[in-house]
Amino acid sequence: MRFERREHRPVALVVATPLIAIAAALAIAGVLIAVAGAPVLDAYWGILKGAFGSRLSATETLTRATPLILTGLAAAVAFRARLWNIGAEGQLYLGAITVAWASSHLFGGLSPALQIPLLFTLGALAGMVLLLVPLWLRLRFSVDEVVTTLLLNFVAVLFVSMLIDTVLKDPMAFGWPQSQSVTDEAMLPKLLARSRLNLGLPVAVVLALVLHFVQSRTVFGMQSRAAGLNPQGAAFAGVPLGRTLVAVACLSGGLAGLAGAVEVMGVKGYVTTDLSPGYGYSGIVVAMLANLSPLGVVLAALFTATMFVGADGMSRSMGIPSYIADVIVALSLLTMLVAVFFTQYRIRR
Amino acid sequence: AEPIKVAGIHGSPVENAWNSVLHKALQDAAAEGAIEYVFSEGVSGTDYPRAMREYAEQGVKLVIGETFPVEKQAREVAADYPETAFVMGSSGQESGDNFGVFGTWNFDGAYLAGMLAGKMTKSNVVGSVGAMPIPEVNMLINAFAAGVKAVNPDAKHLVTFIGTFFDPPKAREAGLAQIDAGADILFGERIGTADAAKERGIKSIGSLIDYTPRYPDTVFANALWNFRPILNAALADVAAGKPTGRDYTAYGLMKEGGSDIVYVKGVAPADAEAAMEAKRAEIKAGTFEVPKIMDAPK
Amino acid sequence: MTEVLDIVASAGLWTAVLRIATPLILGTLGALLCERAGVLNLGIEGIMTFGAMIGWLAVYNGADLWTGFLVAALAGGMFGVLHAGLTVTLGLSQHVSGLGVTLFAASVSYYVFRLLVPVAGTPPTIVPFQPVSIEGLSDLPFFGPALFSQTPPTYLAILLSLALAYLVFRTPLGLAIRMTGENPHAAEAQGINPMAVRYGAVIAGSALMGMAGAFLTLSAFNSFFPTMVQGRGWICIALVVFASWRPTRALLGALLFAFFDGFQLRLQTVLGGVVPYQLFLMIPYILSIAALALMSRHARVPQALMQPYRRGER
Amino acid sequence: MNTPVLEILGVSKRFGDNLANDDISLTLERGEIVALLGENGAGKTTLMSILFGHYMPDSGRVLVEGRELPPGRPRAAIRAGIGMVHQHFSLAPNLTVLENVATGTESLWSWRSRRAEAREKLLNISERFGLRVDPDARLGDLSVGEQQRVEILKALYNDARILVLDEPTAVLTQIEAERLFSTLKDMAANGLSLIFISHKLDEVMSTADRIVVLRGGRRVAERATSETSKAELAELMVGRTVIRPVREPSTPGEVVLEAAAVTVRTGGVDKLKSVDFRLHAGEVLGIIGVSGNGQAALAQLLSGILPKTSGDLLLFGEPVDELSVADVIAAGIGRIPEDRNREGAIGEMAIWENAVLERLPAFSRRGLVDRRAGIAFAGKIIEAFDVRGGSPATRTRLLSGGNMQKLILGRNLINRPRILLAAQPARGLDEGAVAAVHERILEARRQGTAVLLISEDLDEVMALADRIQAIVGGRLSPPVSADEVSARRLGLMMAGEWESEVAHAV
Ligand SMILES: Nc1ncnc2c1ncn2[C@@H]1O[C@H](COP(=O)(O)OP(=O)(O)OP(=O)(O)O)[C@@H](O)[C@H]1O
Ligand SMILES: Nc1ncnc2c1ncn2[C@@H]1O[C@H](COP(=O)(O)OP(=O)(O)OP(=O)(O)O)[C@@H](O)[C@H]1O
Ligand SMILES: [Mg+2]
Ligand SMILES: [Mg+2]
Repeated sequence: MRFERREHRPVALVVATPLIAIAAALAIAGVLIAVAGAPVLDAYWGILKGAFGSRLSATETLTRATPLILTGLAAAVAFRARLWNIGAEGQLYLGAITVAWASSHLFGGLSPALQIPLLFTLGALAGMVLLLVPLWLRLRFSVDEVVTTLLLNFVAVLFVSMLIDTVLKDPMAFGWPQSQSVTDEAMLPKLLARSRLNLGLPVAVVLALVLHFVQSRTVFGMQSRAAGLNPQGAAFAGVPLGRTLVAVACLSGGLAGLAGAVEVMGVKGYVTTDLSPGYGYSGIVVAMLANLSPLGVVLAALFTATMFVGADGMSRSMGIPSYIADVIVALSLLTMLVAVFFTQYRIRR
Repeated sequence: AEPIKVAGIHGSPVENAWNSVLHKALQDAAAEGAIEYVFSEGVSGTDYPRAMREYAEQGVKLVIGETFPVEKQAREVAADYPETAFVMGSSGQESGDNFGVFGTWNFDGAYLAGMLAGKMTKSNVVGSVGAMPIPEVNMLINAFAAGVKAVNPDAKHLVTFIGTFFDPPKAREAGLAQIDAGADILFGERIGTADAAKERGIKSIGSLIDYTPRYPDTVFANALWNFRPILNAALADVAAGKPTGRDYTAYGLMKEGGSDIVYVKGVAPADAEAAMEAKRAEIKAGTFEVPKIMDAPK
Repeated sequence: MTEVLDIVASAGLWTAVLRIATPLILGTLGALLCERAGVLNLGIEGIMTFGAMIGWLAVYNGADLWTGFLVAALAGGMFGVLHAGLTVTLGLSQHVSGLGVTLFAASVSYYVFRLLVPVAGTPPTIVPFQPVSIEGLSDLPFFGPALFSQTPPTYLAILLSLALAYLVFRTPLGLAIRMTGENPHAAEAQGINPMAVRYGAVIAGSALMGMAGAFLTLSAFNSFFPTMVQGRGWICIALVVFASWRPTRALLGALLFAFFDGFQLRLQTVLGGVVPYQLFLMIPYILSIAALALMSRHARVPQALMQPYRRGER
Repeated sequence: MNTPVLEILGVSKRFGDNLANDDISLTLERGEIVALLGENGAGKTTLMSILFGHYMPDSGRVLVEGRELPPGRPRAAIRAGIGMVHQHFSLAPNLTVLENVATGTESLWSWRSRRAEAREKLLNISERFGLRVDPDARLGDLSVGEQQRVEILKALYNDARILVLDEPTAVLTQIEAERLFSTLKDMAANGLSLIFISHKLDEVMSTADRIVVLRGGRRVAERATSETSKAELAELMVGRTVIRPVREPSTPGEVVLEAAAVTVRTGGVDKLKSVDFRLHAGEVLGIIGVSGNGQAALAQLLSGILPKTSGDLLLFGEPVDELSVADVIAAGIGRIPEDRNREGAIGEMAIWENAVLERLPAFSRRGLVDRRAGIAFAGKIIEAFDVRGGSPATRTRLLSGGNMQKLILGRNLINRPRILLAAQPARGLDEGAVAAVHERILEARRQGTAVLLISEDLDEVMALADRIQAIVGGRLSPPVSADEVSARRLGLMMAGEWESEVAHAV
């Protein structure tokens, strides 16, 4: 048996395989749900209700998708240029801690209209800086960035943990390791009252559109793709490799940093070391599911958020262990990856 | 009366000692028919506010939980659901009519256990292992140290924080490190500490729950915390339709029956036990107050 | 300063170092074996969690400790089959699939644990491995207790690192594994089936990861707690790099890191947290990155690491 | 009659819609050397891969000494005594020579490697066949020629009785290639049977006993070497008569590019040492030399990839200091890189993208790529340069080497460059493709383009160049006129022997 790359992808296949994948994931999860003694069909219905059944669940699904779109974009831009940024998690934390600090220490009295864009920029900058380190190591010492970006995640989280334990610790938090809160002016406006849905979502979606345009239409988009696919060939064609990779790294790290900023300014208000339930890592999977297409990232992030929020809500309404939510997300990610593969390859004897 | 619908939202797995105290109290209340209990565990900070909202929308009357990592959002949720009472472990203040808070004040027991330890130590070194220097842990460890000093001013007190709430093997390592540094009685704020004591054949003190059955020959005393008084007070408020936006911490104090020391008699010298029992009576009578020191112990 | 020296000179520290290092040694060897064959296995954190859970569960249900270890290894191997299926057969991106495996293995561990072990209060316990003193040797001053009063899995881990070094560098199979990690096409041209080698390495490596997790619940502690692996798997990934893919250096790297951790815990008892503990925890990561930068001139990274091998594709 | 050592019977293999091998049969006698000829993409490598078990045939059988080989099992092929030297090396640069050779030669379940014995055996073989290597050298540190030796040693180490070499000389210098073929002949005389693939008809004629020609996946002819000629073979391969074009006399124009004492240093080494040359409009200046003598640095310097360290460079009479790729393109310099797969094209991108990538300023406005113009441009190239096998939207990887080369030529020549820099433009191409490429280069010369041709191939340089300079160790000889120079003299120049005599500069 071997796999042969498809030159053409039948539309029916592209539509059918993800559905098969979801069905497969749910079937496996169904076994686990049945083991817990819950009615499986009701549980499936519960997932749907948990994700979209009410105003609350729908807004929660969108809220959770927001950072995933941003980290998914971060991974997608980088991967397209073959810059293996596995460090979005760390970049997210640096972006978060930066805005937490800057909102009170730098931009104290500024109006939201001024402050929010400035904070976005700073958060993005922080993410960039963290990614430029491994990029420098790669350009200067040809150190592979997969491992360095992965390791820097832990350094970044420990660094943030140290800051919120010491200099940036919120004195009002009774000793809990958490950063000072961002000011009220820095909090992102809510899109809907009585929900957590905030300005971050449209920002993320607009960025996806912009990125789609940049990648498919601009000189930079074409050059960065060339640099990723064949650096030597790109250099020969006059693509400034270093500069292109730096630009890609800035975009990718910036998006990840922005994800942190949005999470703090839109949802949480301050930084703790459990700010992100692995958004940086999930972003990689999201980007992969989307086949690295920016618009696909929006859909893949929505899908991932739906699965999680739906299954989480289901576990509460059915009274089965809430860990089932992560199980279902993991299963659907794995089956979806396989499905994406089969839209690109066919089996040959 | 109709059982009151109560939801527990646990930020950690319910094995975690602190959560297990809440969980057990709620399960007991449910078994007695006083409440109907549903719960979620291992709820991350990101998901916590959603869990609160979901339970509120499900018509739960009282939500019990912990909001340490999500103080700001938790109050927003409470404001959005005025019909639901929230009584949460928190380091912040109560807010509105329906957001009540409680702290974990089992330091009285720790002080008393310290009095036993101070008399028992032969090396004159005792140690405490904690997760992180947060106020409730600090108060506990400081009270233990104060108890030791009260009966043995020369004793040395070692403190180690392991930097995480969920790493029993690491707590055990921290305990072993203290034993290596001379400690012969360990106060274990974290599970795992007593394992070190057991391995080296020394005595240990537990916190929050009764660890003696788990480590029969090792843990001789525990600074228990009982959640029932707090729960009962909150349930009474809910049943009476009174606002729950208040601080329930005091119900966890020893003189309210919310905390106590349990210990294996005969392990500590008889005079030490007697002195301790005398102090215990004073605390219960309200004539002695254990110092509340929230700063990180040194 | 004298306190610091006292700590370093204490046998207790060195005993702790070996103990803390054991899960790291096993996990690092597992990750190393996978990577030598060209497969990055980021499933390690989840596989360790599952190993910790299932090994403990087996013993809790009456199996003896070694059987528990074996069960953990087998379970790890099962996840190895999953990871290999995704990355070797299908050739999917290795880091993505690894992250997926971690998420899956960890969440399934918690779910299964909760279903099978309904708890109130602290989780139930088993009787873990006890330190075994080696007659005569453990009475030696200083080194005796440090080196020769560990639990059996620690000795096993050390033996395994030597055995793996032998396997990788001194046997035909080891050469086949290395060749597969360097250039699977070349391996195939020499009559080796690179797919089979990768499967074998990933399964065996994942089994070692399962054992690394089981050490936490069968020796370092006596019960399972969700989330108790606490990033130890990621440290192993760093240590593989630090060890430049050599088993004996992996042993040293794990000991070095364990030293910093054990030292940090002891330093706190005398200095009371003057130095933020996070700084110590950063050490293995930063050292690994530095090691990478220094090594890069010799670039001994397995050349086909993370490159899928598809038969008949060029 | 005794059974042939190797029989391939009716082998067919399909890739997607492409029938790569169509019912091919072939036999090999003991001690015989058979050459396998065919255009790029004719199916030679595929056939050999099936023989060796890399690919599963769709139908057909392979018999070694009368016994059938199980399909798709390289191990079985090795056991049966087949050794394969691959078109693209399959070696591990991080391992030692000995490790590369010994991989897979012992039972995988043996508990120790017999390293001393392996080393002894390797040394023995390398002694016997005159293929000298250091067993403990790291493979990545060896030259390409030495790596080729290791590839052959690998096959011999496994006691191969049938040796298959897929384009073994594509990366070797002429001297290395000659040495290799004389070794191969000795080996055949000792009873080894050989199949080799080559596009170089001289090699084929001088080495093979018998020649099998493939075209479009079919076996179209078989000849004994003594009964055929280069011309006939070329025709059999391509299916029509191929004649390599030759330059006709012309008068060169003004100097467009001049280098005076230019030195290029990278990595602490002087790759070019004070070189001088002048390039005139309408002429071909050939730079001949054994690869590894600074050709790459020269090509990179003029492509805008490497900066000069010292000396003067004059472009159209203007001194230039630093050239970027963009400057070079803007100045109207066309570039054909030495390695088309690594430098010339980005395989995963569409043909049109590869057509415009190096001229993006001309195909974009305000940072936006003008897709429509790019596709039209690619269409024009495909049409004008007869690029077969794809539309502008096809992934470039799917083109064969020859067609990819035509695409690269096309994008450089279609707008009449003033200078064309052509590095090894016909390397690895079949006769038909070589003729096509040469024709394009001469056509450009006719139209007044100045061509700098860097090549290792003497025939090619003699056929195309007006003047020739040799490159040796980073130095350039003074130019000689192609009409006045003998092959012998060129050979001496390539060996660095020009400084003693007073070359008459042209
Ligand atoms: N791995 C593959 N996947 C798909 N198609 C292939 C593959 N390998 C070869 N082909 C197809 O088989 C045909 C023959 O290719 P092959 O490599 O055998 O040519 P060749 O004769 O060796 O050419 P060259 O002289 O350039 O080496 C090609 O036209 C190509 O379409
Ligand atoms: N992976 C592949 N899938 C499909 N077709 C392929 C593949 N690789 C090559 N081909 C086809 O193989 C044919 C020959 O390709 P090949 O790479 O052998 O060219 P080539 O002339 O040998 O190049 P080079 O001279 O650089 O070796 C082309 O027609 C191309 O369509
Ligand atoms: Mg070819
Ligand atoms: Mg070929």
